[in-house]
Amino acid sequence: MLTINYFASLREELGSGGETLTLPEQVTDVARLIDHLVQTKGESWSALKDSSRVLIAVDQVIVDRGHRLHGTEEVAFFPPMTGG
Amino acid sequence: MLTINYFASLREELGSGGETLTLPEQVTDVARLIDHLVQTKGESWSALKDSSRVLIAVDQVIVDRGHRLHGTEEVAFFPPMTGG
Amino acid sequence: MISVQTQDFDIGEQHRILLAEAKNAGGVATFTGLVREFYEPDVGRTAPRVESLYLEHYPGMTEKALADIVSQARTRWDVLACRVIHRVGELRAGDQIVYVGVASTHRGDAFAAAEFIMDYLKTSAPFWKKQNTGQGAQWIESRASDEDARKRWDK
Amino acid sequence: MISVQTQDFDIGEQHRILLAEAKNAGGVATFTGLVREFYEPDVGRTAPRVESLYLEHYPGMTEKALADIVSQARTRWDVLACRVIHRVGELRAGDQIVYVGVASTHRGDAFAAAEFIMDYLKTSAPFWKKQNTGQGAQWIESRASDEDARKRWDK
Repeated sequence: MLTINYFASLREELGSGGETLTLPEQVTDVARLIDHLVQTKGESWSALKDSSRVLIAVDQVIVDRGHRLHGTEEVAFFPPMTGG
Repeated sequence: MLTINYFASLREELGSGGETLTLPEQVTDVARLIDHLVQTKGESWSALKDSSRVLIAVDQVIVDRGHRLHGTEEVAFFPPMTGG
Repeated sequence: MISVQTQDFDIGEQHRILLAEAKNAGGVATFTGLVREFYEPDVGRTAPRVESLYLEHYPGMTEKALADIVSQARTRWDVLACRVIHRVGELRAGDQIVYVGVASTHRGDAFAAAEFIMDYLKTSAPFWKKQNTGQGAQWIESRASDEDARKRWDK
Repeated sequence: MISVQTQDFDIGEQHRILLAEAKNAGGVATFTGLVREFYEPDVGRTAPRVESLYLEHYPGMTEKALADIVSQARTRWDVLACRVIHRVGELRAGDQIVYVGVASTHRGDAFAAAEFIMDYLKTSAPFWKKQNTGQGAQWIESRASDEDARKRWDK
């Protein structure tokens, strides 16, 4: 199972804190995961495509959209950080 | 009257914390004051000539050896600072 | 030591712990971030008064990101001891949000490491601020100036 | 506020006073200098253990020089409040010597102003250290690295 988390403004925008899902075989990287989410969850999820507004972490490390997925990772989507 | 102060290693080297003196008429700047001190106090005072080892403040502001004197100032000689 | 916590912290106590951990330190540089009453955006407009601030974070990744930042600082400078505290949850104007303290043999290293940690923390640790003003709640947007501050260290 | 004093100071208390003076501060950067047990000269040699340190100063000029340094910092950066404490007299290894605290709207300004004040204080305020080791007492010589640190700000 893949775990997905959404944080901050993105969590509110999507109305979801996250989900778990079984990765379909053709979904082999983050970009394809986003396409899959748009198809299954709805058009709002295409916000995840905008790399200036949405950052991605796989297993708690920032990655880009080409990052490969095996299906057991923890994937997080969130806006640029504003701590400190 | 002119007030002279020596600080730190220079004070110990000269064996004096300072003095007051009436400035002779021909002593119009710091360089001439140092010459006057060497003549009246002794050869040890020529240490004051070394600008890398001895800094000078007139009325508590750092100056160079060409600084003019009127005879009523507070002149201080001291080694480079090592505070903080 | 890295801590992500809801409770406030005491600067004097942090200082004492830091010094107990550091042997023969020449100095300690610290930074404490506070909730400002008026948040000033990059583009000028009259800012509404901030009544409260909500700090959200990504548990687990936050600690990991902070540990990574501190370990980068340790490879670049002489760091004898280091403490990072970041608060989460509901805060009010004037409250302390973040503390970074670095003890080092040399003051230049203490300053550089503390500022480096702050600059990276702002842009690389998963915290998000939502402010509550008389005009409602909104998420604070990331600032180009913070990104620029972090990039300085790439040189 | 500038103070040249023999007594020790409390970091937590200084922090509280600084914040009381600063309105809408975004952060506070501080530096605290300590008496090191081993003084490390620019040229390498095995340093003797420091038992005590005597801080001499030039009363009157010290306060003037520190006030001038702080006022220069205020013209260069956004400084909401600033405190400088320098101790004089007999100190021991591990004792606090100096404190600089700067509250500012922006963290970059707080860091820069605090480091500027420290760098100038080291080379432009009339303090002199004499250390007492098992091998006798000697005046500490000024360091080229401190002069270099100050010159960075001339740019």
